[in-house]
Amino acid sequence: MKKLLYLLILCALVLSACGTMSAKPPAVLRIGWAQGPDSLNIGVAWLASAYTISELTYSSMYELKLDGTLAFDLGTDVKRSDDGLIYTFTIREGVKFHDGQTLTAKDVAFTYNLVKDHEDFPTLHSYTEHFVSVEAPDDKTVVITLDEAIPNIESKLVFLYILPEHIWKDHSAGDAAATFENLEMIGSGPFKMLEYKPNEFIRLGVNKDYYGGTASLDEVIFQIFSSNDALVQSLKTGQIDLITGVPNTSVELLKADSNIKVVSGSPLSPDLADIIFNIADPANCPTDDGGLCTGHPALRDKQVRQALAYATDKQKIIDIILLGMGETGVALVPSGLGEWFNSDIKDYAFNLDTANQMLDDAGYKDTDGDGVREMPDGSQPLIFRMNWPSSDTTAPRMAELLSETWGKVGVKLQMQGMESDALTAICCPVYDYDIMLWGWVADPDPNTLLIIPTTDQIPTGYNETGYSNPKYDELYEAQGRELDHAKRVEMVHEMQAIIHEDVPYIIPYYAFAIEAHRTDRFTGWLDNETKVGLEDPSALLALKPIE
Amino acid sequence: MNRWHLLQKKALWSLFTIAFVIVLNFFLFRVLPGDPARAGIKDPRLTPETIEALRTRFGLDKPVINCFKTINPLVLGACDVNPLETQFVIYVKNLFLGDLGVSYYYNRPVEDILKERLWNTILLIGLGQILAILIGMAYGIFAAWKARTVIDYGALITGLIAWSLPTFWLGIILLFWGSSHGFPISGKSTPGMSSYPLMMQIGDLAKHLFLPTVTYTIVYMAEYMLIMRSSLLDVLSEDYILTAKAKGLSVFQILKDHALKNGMLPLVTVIAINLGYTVGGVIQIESVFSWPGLGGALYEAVNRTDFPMLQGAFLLIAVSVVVANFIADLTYSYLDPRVQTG
Amino acid sequence: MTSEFILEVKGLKKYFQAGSSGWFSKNGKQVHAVDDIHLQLKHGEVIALVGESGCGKSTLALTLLGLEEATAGQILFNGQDVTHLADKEKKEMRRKIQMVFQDPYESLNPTQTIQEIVVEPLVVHGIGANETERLERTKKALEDSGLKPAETYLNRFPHQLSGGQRQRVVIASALALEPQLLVADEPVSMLDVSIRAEIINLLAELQKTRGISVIFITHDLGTVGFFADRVAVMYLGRIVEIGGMNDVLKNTKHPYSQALLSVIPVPNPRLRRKRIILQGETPNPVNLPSGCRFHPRCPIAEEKCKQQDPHLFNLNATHQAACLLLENYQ
Amino acid sequence: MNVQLTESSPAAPVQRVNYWKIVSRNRVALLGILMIAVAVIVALFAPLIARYDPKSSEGISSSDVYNPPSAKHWLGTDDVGKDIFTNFVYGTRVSLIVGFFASFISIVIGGIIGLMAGFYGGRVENFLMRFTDIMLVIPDLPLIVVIVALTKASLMNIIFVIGIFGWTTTARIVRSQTLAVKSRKFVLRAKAIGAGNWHIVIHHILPLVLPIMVVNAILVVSSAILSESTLAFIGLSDPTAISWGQMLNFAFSRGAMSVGAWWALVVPGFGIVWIVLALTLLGNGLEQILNPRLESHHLMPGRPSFQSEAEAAPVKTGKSTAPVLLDVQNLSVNYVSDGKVAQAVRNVSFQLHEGELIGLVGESGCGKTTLMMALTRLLPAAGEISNGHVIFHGKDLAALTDEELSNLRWSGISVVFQGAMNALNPVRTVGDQIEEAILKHIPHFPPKALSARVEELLDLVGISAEHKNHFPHQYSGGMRQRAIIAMALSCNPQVVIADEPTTALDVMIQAQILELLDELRKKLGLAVLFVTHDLGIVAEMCDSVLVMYGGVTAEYADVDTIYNAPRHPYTQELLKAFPDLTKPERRLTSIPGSPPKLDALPPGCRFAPRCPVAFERCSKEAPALHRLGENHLASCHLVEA
Repeated sequence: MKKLLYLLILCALVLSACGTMSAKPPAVLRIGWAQGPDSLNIGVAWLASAYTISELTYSSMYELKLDGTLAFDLGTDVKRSDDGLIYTFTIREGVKFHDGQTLTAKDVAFTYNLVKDHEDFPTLHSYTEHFVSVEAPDDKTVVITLDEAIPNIESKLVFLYILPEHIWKDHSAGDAAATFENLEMIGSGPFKMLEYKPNEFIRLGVNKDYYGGTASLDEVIFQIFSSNDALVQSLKTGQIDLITGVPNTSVELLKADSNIKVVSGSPLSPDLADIIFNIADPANCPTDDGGLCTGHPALRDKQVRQALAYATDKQKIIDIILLGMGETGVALVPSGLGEWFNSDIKDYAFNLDTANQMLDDAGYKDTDGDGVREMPDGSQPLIFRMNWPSSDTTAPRMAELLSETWGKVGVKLQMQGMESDALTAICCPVYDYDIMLWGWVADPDPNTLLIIPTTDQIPTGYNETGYSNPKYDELYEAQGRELDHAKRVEMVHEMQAIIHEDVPYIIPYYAFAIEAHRTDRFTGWLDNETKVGLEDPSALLALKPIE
Repeated sequence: MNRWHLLQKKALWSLFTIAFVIVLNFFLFRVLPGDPARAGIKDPRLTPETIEALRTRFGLDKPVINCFKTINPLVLGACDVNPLETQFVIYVKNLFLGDLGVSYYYNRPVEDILKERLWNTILLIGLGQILAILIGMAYGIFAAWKARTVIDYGALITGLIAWSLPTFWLGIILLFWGSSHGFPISGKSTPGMSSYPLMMQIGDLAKHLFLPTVTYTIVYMAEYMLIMRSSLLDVLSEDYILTAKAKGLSVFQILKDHALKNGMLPLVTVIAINLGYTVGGVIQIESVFSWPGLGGALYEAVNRTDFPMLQGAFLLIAVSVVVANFIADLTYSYLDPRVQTG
Repeated sequence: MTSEFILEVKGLKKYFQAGSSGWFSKNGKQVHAVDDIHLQLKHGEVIALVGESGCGKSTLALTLLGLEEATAGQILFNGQDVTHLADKEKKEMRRKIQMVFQDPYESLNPTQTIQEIVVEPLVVHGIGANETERLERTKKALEDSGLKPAETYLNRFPHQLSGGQRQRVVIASALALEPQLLVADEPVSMLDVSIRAEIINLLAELQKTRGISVIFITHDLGTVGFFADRVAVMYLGRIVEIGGMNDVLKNTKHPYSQALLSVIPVPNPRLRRKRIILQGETPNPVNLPSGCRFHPRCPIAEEKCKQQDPHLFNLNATHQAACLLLENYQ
Repeated sequence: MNVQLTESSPAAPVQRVNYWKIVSRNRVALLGILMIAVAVIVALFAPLIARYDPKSSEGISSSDVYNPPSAKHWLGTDDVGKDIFTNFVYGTRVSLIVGFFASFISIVIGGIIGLMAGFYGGRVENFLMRFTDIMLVIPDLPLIVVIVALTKASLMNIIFVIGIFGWTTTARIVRSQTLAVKSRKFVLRAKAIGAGNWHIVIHHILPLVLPIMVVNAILVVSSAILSESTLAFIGLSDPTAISWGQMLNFAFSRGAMSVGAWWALVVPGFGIVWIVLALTLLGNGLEQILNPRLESHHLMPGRPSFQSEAEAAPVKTGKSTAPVLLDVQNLSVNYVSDGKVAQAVRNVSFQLHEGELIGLVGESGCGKTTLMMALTRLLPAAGEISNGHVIFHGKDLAALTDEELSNLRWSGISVVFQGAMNALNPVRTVGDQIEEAILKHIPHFPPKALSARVEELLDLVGISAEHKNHFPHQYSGGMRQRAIIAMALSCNPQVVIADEPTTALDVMIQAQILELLDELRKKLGLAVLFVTHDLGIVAEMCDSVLVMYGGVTAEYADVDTIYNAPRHPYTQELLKAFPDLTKPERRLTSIPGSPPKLDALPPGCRFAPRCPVAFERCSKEAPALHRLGENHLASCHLVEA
């Protein structure tokens, strides 16, 4: 009986499929991904892909434009109190969720409060750090009260996607919010969730009621490929129209295809690769937080770090590891962050002679003639441990290159990839390492990167180098309060200069994001932009199918 | 000892092995370097409160077992803790309720994820094993029958070479070939296929299944062929084959009625013993072909330090192997009357 | 020499656990391999033990050498109780009791040379002051065993020798220790008929020249007839008849012995003997029949045989048999 | 077991030469050794062979990435523009180091566990083997992956973890070998001479376990190498040591596939296959040497029969007036191996009459069994009938096609084989195996009557019907032999060939079987050819006796003549060596020496070297078969009239 029923349903399905197929084919954009979202619940999601999907399906107060600036999305107006502690936002009216319910200021306040109350929302929660209260006095007004004046509330709100209260209120208490799978993903963005198969695909349909204009597309399908090779191949064969994370090694191959265009540029949310030095001082070791501070003493010497910076052939690293798809890195804030990036800093030019000279001058000499320098007091050779997360396939290659050039200045490396948790365990605030190759993901606002080397973050383990500079700390505090944009930019630039001078990190490169799309099915690609990314939905809204 | 006794004994033994695996599985992740708590948290930029909240959420705030707060690093704790409040007891209890914890990565219950993946793996292993056994056996029998001929030497050489192929490499090579011959090179289905008619979905699945299955089949077929060949060579020199020949039976009759079953006995043992090893091959195949199965889950979990997932996948794999082993033992006792009634 | 007998066995029993005992199962069944054996052996005497497989004759031999631990009873060697000895004393005792095994193909380690095999007992017991002395002894033992000249054999391996030569090596290695008692467990049954005689003759000769006592286990009485003094017939762990060679062969009394001897083929086509063929097979030594353990197969069993377990009755000074029907023989 | 590996013994040089000889004769092992040698040389001299420094990226730019093979880079370049040939050469080192050390750990652990379990037995064994079973069931690769992932992937760690989980098979193999060695009599003998446990393990067990451990070690090395490369491929490898798996990992995860850089994928894999195949070949070769398999099996096609000599006048034997059933004339059988021909049977003739029982006697190796097998062409594949005829009902069995012969087998001539356990298929019931024979020759035997017929046959040999559905292992030795007789009679044959049917049976059971055979023969009027070495049985059962020596007829006569007036010295000597229970005081003599090897037959009379009365002519000229009476033939110069 059951079988029969099943058969009937099957037939119906087949018929309906045929039925729709005979009509005008829908305009479907297929995007290939090597990694799907880890969760549709943005509160607990980690991966960029989850944010991308959220960007397309939700609205938030601000949106990130392709030029790296922030503009109103849901918001229409904002008033800041003179002390900078109270923000009053006005939002669009008549915005509807995908299920037809109206989005009001209540939903906004609910969302902000939800995130504020949930410490188990690991990433989002930090955006509500200074929030005291969020209220919605009426349907279009949201009042946020802060405990401290901050200059960058836009960047705090840009990733706080507005969740529908009528759905989430049942899942807001305790663990429920973190465990809610949110498969319907009801939002108010330009696309709505149609179908989700974890690790297979996500099908989004266009939201005809979207306030920011309607796309010419009918559907966007994100297909999750489990290998980069499959991704590249599928683009070549036309199974997909766009890939956003093109492997560097495939760029030449794809460029050779006349129907494919490769676009590269600084990404909106750049991945920042760091060479991290352990300079935590054993005298001020955060022992209460498990600190061991076993770093090599030579690395606490600025001269040594600068010499190593001189001995780092950044261009070669970019050439070989990124196949040229990147630019040399300077300081903590990447060029992708636009005006926040200090382009005036003159980098340490690769020069082994300078590096050798500096080390000689500082007293690090190779006294026993084994090719490795010793400490000035002769106590120990300059042999550094170097670790990186083993899931990273470029790090070991970079380590090889560093080992080679640094070897020429009498520095030896003991290299070892480690599982990221093991790496975390030796990292900070334990400081049981010498050098690590790791990285950060940048926010549009420089604040999240700038906070890293502050003294306050030593015990929390956020400050991985153990760097401590009162002047830097002071500037950090000041920029965090500075409401004058131009002045803040200046301070941020100065902080970068300090970091570049003190070299707690060497930033080898800023990698380009590489996107490739087929030109034979859709037009309207924003391919003259130097920036790429799906974070701005308008990039998709501009696409038109070729008949 | 009769068969029922044997079955009881084997079943009991399998249960004991599973219990051992459960204990091993729990403590392995707490004894080895690497902190499950830190792994679940991933990112050092979190505030201490957030870390605490996450620890609580994943149940890592409780003592591991009585007297031990953590095992690595060794931190002794109170011994008068309610045993029901220790991680181990909770873990075991949850296991019995079918709860393998929440994946750090997917934020979904591990059992839900593994359930989907278990079937994919069973599909791949099942099909691969069946093909490998059938082809390997047929080939092995043929080679043994034609012993000391070109056919036999050919079989032996190709068998040894195939046996020496690293599974993942064979997979890569086939993938390389397949990618230029229109075969899909990753996953289980073309994304979006589920909106197409069933027949197309099956065709699509078959296309995706082709290369991984071929890889699996080649690797294990070679082994089964070699075993079948050598075991049949032994059988064929037994006196009862001479008896059968003296009775006037034809070669085909002798192979079918006297050699096959006897020759299969060592094969069944090897299949049983090799199941644990087979799983290793599945990890390789699934990671090369990105097949969404248990082996792939294990591989991904390693890369993502998703401890609950790793633990769950390992447990499921180990238990499946124990169960499969049990089945193989039963098969053996069914095939060999000396075990049933001896 | 403190005793008239070199070996005295009193009520010796050796039971084995039946089946395998694992962690999960245990059964209390026992195999009664040797069950209440009484035997006396004089200095320089040769006794033949005969019986079918499973009658316990090999187990008896192993128990006598202390290679199996006796379950009950007593073994006196030169009047001294050797039933349960500590390892060191056991080692000392083994110097005096040696064994020749059935299968010369199996009882020589294929990786050792003949020299190593024969010298091994000397090394183990620390006999001989140095290498040279031990080598001399080795050569002598080999030549005494008929492997002449010894030098040609020293560096060879067992597989390079014929079956008869191998058995000679086994004998040489046993004799190197100059034992007082030799237990030979079917030493020729694996050899071709044509060379059996030479091994038997060798043993007989050595026995005579060295005056050692021999327990000769066999299922073929014809081969030892000329040199065994006495014969003991065993059935299901018991001696059922024992006596001088001629007593037992010519005046067989126990119905089992009679049957056993009647079915041993004789190479004489003109001799038409009455063969007593027992039906069925020797019962399982786990579940012994009640009463006389031979009664279920006995052609002349009476009712009382089912109840009463007979002991050995004296038929004459040297001849005894365990059959209830012989109770009042004299 | 013919291989000696002990090196401490004084005669070691002899052994080593032997060992090498044996190995070098095995082509598979030799190929493996050569392939390993190449790998070892490459590993040792890597810096000389490699064309670049693997650690240097001097002069590499982005245009060097994934370059195809060229004169500059013989095997192309990898994802960071390095020379693949160089990396490949250095990768050999890692594989060999990991393979060797990891397997060393495995072998030591497995060896100790296996030896202890095998030697001590009991609780120790139970515990150790249960533990081994658990470790065997737990999938090791996932476990290794998990542990290496959680610790760090240094070469030491990888070696250690692979080593620690690779011992299970070794433990099992060593245990079973130890058990096998322990149960051998020489261990008991060592105990009997008073040797202690330690002495026994070192001198008796280890030398025999070692060869198998070496073979196992070779296979463990290969699986360790595979494990290492798999780990490296998954991304768990030591970054400071280039390994093949790591090369594959970089190539695979860094786009070689999409770029089409096959060289980056094929080359490292080739290295793994090379070394694993080499080890596998060597392991397999050594295993073949340790456990030599028979060169042939029973289903290999036999060699065709032919006539090598001119037709001779037929030899008549037997005084029976009954019709001749089986007429064997000048039958010769050769064994051919490696082109060498050995004469196993030469020009044997006899006639088997209806109801007659002929005994075929002689020492082992005199061609009795070969003759018997040749009659129904059941010879092993190396055997061939090189002359003569076997006439049965007017058909020459030596010349029939396989199919015609199949039809005659069992229904015309059936065989009672020696060693009843092995002659019955252990996984099929006895009844089933009897039915099978009936159905083969009478395909339309009424199914209903079939079961009754089988029961009738079993009843005939004294087995009750309830045993019909039992398996051979449930039978006792005597019952099995009875069952085989029942099976032999199932198709009502006229001739039964019995090949030592009672060897290895106890005398009482032997008597039962012989009596049964005799009864059946009389009841069914069978003609029987009885092969045995027991002169007692022959005397009691046979009508005529054919004494064979070295493949030829030594003497043929009726049984009384053979025992009371033998003419051939061999027959005479044989009788003197055979014990007679009725004459216990008689001292036996033996025939010195042993029968000739078939491939080294003496010139002249084959018995001459052992013959007590041989004279000069005997070693030069082979005697002809002389007729001494109506029914008496002997081949000896002394009987020449």
